[in-house]
Amino acid sequence: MKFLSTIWQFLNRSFFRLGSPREFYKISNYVTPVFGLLFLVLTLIGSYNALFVAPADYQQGDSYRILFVHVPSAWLSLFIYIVMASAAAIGLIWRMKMAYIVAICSAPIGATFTAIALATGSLWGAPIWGTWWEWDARLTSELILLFIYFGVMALYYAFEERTTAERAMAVLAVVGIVIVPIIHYSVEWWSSLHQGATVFREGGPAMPPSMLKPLLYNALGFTFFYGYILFLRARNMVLDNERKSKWVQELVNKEHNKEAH
Amino acid sequence: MIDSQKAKEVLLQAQELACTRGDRRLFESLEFSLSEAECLHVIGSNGSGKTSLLRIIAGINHPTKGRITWSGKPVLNNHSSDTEFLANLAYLGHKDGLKNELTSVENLSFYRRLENTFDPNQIDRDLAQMGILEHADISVGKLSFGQRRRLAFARLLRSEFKLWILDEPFTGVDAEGRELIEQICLEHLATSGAIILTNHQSLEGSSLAPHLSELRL
Amino acid sequence: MIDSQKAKEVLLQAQELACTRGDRRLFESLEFSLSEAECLHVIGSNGSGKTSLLRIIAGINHPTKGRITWSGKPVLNNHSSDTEFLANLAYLGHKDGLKNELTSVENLSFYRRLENTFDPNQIDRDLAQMGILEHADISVGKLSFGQRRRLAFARLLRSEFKLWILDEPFTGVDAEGRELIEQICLEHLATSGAIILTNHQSLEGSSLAPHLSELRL
Amino acid sequence: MNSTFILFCRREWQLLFRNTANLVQPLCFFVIITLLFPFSLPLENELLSRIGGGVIWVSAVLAILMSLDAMFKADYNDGALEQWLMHPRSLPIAMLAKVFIHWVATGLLLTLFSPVLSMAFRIPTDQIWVLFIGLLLGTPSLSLIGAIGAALTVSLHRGGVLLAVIILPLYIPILIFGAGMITQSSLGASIDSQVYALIAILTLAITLTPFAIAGALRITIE
Amino acid sequence: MNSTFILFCRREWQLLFRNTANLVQPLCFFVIITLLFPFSLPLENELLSRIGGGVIWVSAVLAILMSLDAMFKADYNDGALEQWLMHPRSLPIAMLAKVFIHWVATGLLLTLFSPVLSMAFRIPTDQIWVLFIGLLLGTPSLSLIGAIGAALTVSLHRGGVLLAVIILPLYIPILIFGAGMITQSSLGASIDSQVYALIAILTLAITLTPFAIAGALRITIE
Ligand code: HEM
Ligand SMILES: Nc1ncnc2c1ncn2[C@@H]1O[C@H](COP(=O)(O)OP(=O)(O)OP(=O)(O)O)[C@@H](O)[C@H]1O
Ligand SMILES: Nc1ncnc2c1ncn2[C@@H]1O[C@H](COP(=O)(O)OP(=O)(O)OP(=O)(O)O)[C@@H](O)[C@H]1O
Ligand SMILES: [Mg+2]
Ligand SMILES: [Mg+2]
Repeated sequence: MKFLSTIWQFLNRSFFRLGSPREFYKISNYVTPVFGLLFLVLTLIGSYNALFVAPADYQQGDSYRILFVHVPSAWLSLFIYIVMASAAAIGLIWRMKMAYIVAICSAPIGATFTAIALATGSLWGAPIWGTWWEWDARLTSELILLFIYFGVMALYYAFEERTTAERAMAVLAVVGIVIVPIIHYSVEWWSSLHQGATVFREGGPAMPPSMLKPLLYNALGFTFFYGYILFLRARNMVLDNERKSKWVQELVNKEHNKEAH
Repeated sequence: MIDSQKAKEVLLQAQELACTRGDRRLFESLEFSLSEAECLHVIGSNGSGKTSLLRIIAGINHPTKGRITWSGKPVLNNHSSDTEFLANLAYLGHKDGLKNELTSVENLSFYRRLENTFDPNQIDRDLAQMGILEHADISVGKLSFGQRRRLAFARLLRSEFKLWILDEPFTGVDAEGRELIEQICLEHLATSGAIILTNHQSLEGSSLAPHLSELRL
Repeated sequence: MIDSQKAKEVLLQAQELACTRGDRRLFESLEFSLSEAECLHVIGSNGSGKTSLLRIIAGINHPTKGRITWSGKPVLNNHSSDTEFLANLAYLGHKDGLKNELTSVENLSFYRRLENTFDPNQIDRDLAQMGILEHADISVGKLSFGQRRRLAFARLLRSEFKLWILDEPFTGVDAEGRELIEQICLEHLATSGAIILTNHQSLEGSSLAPHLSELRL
Repeated sequence: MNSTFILFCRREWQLLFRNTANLVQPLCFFVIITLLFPFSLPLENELLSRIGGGVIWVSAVLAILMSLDAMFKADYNDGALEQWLMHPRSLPIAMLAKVFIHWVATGLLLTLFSPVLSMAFRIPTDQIWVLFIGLLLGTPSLSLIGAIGAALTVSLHRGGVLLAVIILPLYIPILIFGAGMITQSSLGASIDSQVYALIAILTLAITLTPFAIAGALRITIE
Repeated sequence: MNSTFILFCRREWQLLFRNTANLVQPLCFFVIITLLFPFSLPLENELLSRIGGGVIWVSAVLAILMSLDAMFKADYNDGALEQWLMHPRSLPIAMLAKVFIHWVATGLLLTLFSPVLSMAFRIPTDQIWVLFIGLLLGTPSLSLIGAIGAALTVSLHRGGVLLAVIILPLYIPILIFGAGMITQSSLGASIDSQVYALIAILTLAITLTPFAIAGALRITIE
């Protein structure tokens, strides 16, 4: 019991430590390059395997290889939304500055991945379904996700006062979470052109390991890419938001001195 | 004056209050307390943060730092669920919360019902007291600036609020109306209420003077 | 005082002016004239029709009856095409015509351009004179009530309007700002301008006193 | 708590009738949008009756959407919202009352009117019922969800279009179920699943959105 | 006179960009309305491509309509309109400038975007051009005529819907010609008469509506 509570306290502390912009900035100094590196390595391995190692599909030939971009981006578009909405909720509940920053920095990245999923899906659909766009449940709900991302960003930038902007954005982000299950289950709830769950399904992935492996590498690589960009953007935002505070001033002075020498 | 107030109960206390709007620090480590039967006159030049302070006390804006206590108990950060404090609080700012489409009587009735103090005869008497009974049945959008301010003030009559927060209550009212409002404030103070107000002219010469304490921003 | 003004040119004359709002007759067969270097103080209790009168003179509202002449020539009924009169007229009411989204400088520049008197340095100087240069670059929506009133007033500086119509110009400005505005009005009067204003306090003691004439509604 | 609801309902109702135009406008708007389509499409009865249900749903959504902007604007501008925020009475309940009257004046009214329009589009009688039930179940959710957007954008100068941008994506699921009912029933299939979905959305909306609306107002009003 | 135009254009442009959301919102709105239809109609490609042109036109009309309400509202509320009324500069010219920038931010932008949407509706390429030209000629008239309605309703509290009710009927002729072009061209017929009609409406609108707008403002502002 004591052990558990120690763990809980540790988690609690680190959670709130990350919640302080200054601590976040310190930690991000180390984490950002690591994420960048992991992204490069994983994506390179994944892409090499995807392009040269994985066999051609017996039905689709080589065109299926777009899967290695499409599926990770589609997953990420959902994953990032979940992260964004959770961060927004944390911000609203615990009034944590960092959570809002994470949420608002995630939005454009999520929108980009959503756009990529839509674009690659369309490209793929053209040869497979004979059409690049169909008003089908999966596709349209993914499009709605894109609009929700846009709405979240538009709302944020519509306010002049930052604190109001981030809290208003957070409410919308939390409310918009309903779209995520709709996208995920759309293929089951409605008859759809799009194929059903292939990887995360009961009874294991219905995919040969030679295809699955590069897919997972890429998915992980893309996730680190998200983390990398997120940290980069969040660092900038932290500096901008806290530009009046002492520690940022000190940081600026230090940089200044470095340049002077 | 100070002696007589020491005996009274302290209603509101602010500790270390700080407020930053945009890049400007308006005030910092502001401390004051307000007792029963006290009228706190917040003084400051334009843009010194009087309205911001009043709105922070009313819970509409949030302070950058600091704490407010009401009868010794700290007021919750966002006020929203602090019903005891809220029930004791009336705020009258530049915007008055009156509906242009409704008549004076309807507007006042709504607020009285909200506060569970509704009584139709009383409403007529209150409007008469503020000198706007004549206009009771035209829609508020057609009232003159000063008539509208009088109506907004009428809300405070016979209500159970202990603390009145008044942002420039005398704007737009004529000399007679001003006296009237001062009189009403006096009565409120006499029933051990408290007032925080701003005004650009000094109140030293007014009938409120014996109860006055000043806070300079 | 009367003697010295007889010599001056009569700028504005109102004849038989009447105004009815709703069922109420506000004023009837109102007559007055305004000469150069004269400041007409319209006095009346709340709801007596001061704002209505000012808006009628400015051509925003229409009188029920009566005529207005400007330098001897009758002003057209709806003012709209009477460019000579309009070009000489500035009206400052409770609403100030400032855009919340734009900064002080941008707002002022727009009006200066409209009046063909745009000069960026001048704008800075005018804002400094009104004591709001510090806030020149935040959007007007964030200004305090008094700062906003000051900005609205800044429009009148160095403009070619001969007649200023000011509805309660001192609302919301602090003591220092009030003095400033009186000073500016004095300068305007000194350059043979004219002012019509309303104010709930008497202006007898103010620096405008020598130019004052009163109109009771 | 109960009386807060009634008090606010009363007030909104009063305001609604003070300007009777308010009452008929959303309805007129609904009718006009619906009737725009016959002007802009090739005139074929068969085409009209096929798209009629969808058009009526889209028009209902748009009519409600356009009335949302005004929902809190006036109360914001004259400071009434501030006063409510400061009041010890339950803000979510008060807002629920406001939304309820809004729905009566928009959603309910146009639902009651929809059968007439359906006839103009030559929609078969059994589908008119489907449309009616769909609108009855769907429009309250539209008002409730829309109110969140209205609350979030109340302090913005040109909130109207932003409101649409943030709210329409959330309306789409309701639209899909509501209009889907008509397509389904025209194929002779069961509409139970859509009805259940609409009821589920409505239940969720009634229980959760008042808090979201109140929270949004507390955030945007400063 | 010329400089009045430029002065007001400049100001509106500034206001537009002060809040970049203003710029993208009508467009987003247009896109979203257009996309509502596929959700609410039976999914058949042939049906979509037949109604696509009409739907895009209706969406454009609605997008412009929804942005009209805000056109004069802010200027009215803060007293800027009063000041203009009182100014010797030509009010019609000033209003023309205001409408012009409004059109750039709404009509022009969504015209430029219409080809993309047309593709989503599978409208054939030659008809995409017809749609584009129709929108380019029609949307300025929509902004101009709409501004009259906006001016007439500016002093009303819930003007938004009333505005729609009085303006939409005036929009119908433009809609008929604009959407008619597409129907005509899909039948292989000439679209000249519609183009001439739209040009004629536009010419009339540019020359006459500024005076109507200015007159309406003088009437409604008291
Ligand atoms: C514009 C068109 C498309 C869009 C918007 C789209 C969207 C999505 C989304 C959102 C997911 C993630 C679903 C989830 O995790 O719940 C996904 C997964 C997937 N998509 Fe697509 N898709 C499109 C076209 C295609 C096409 C043409 C194919 C191939 C025939 C395809 C194959 C897949 C596969 C295999 C998965 C992984 C399924 C899984 O295991 O969950 N997609 N797509
Ligand atoms: N549109 C209207 N319809 C009916 N009555 C109106 C209308 N507008 C104003 N009134 C009435 O006209 C009277 C004069 O209003 P006005 O605003 O001119 O007064 P005022 O002298 O400026 O007062 P204050 O000192 O309060 O500013 C008021 O009694 C008001 O109720
Ligand atoms: N949202 C905001 N963003 C930035 N600055 C703001 C904001 N709101 C207010 N301010 C600034 O805060 C300062 C104080 O404003 P406040 O309204 O509290 O002043 P005040 O003392 O009431 O002045 P007045 O006597 O003019 O009413 C002003 O300088 C104003 O410009
Ligand atoms: Mg103030
Ligand atoms: Mg007045």
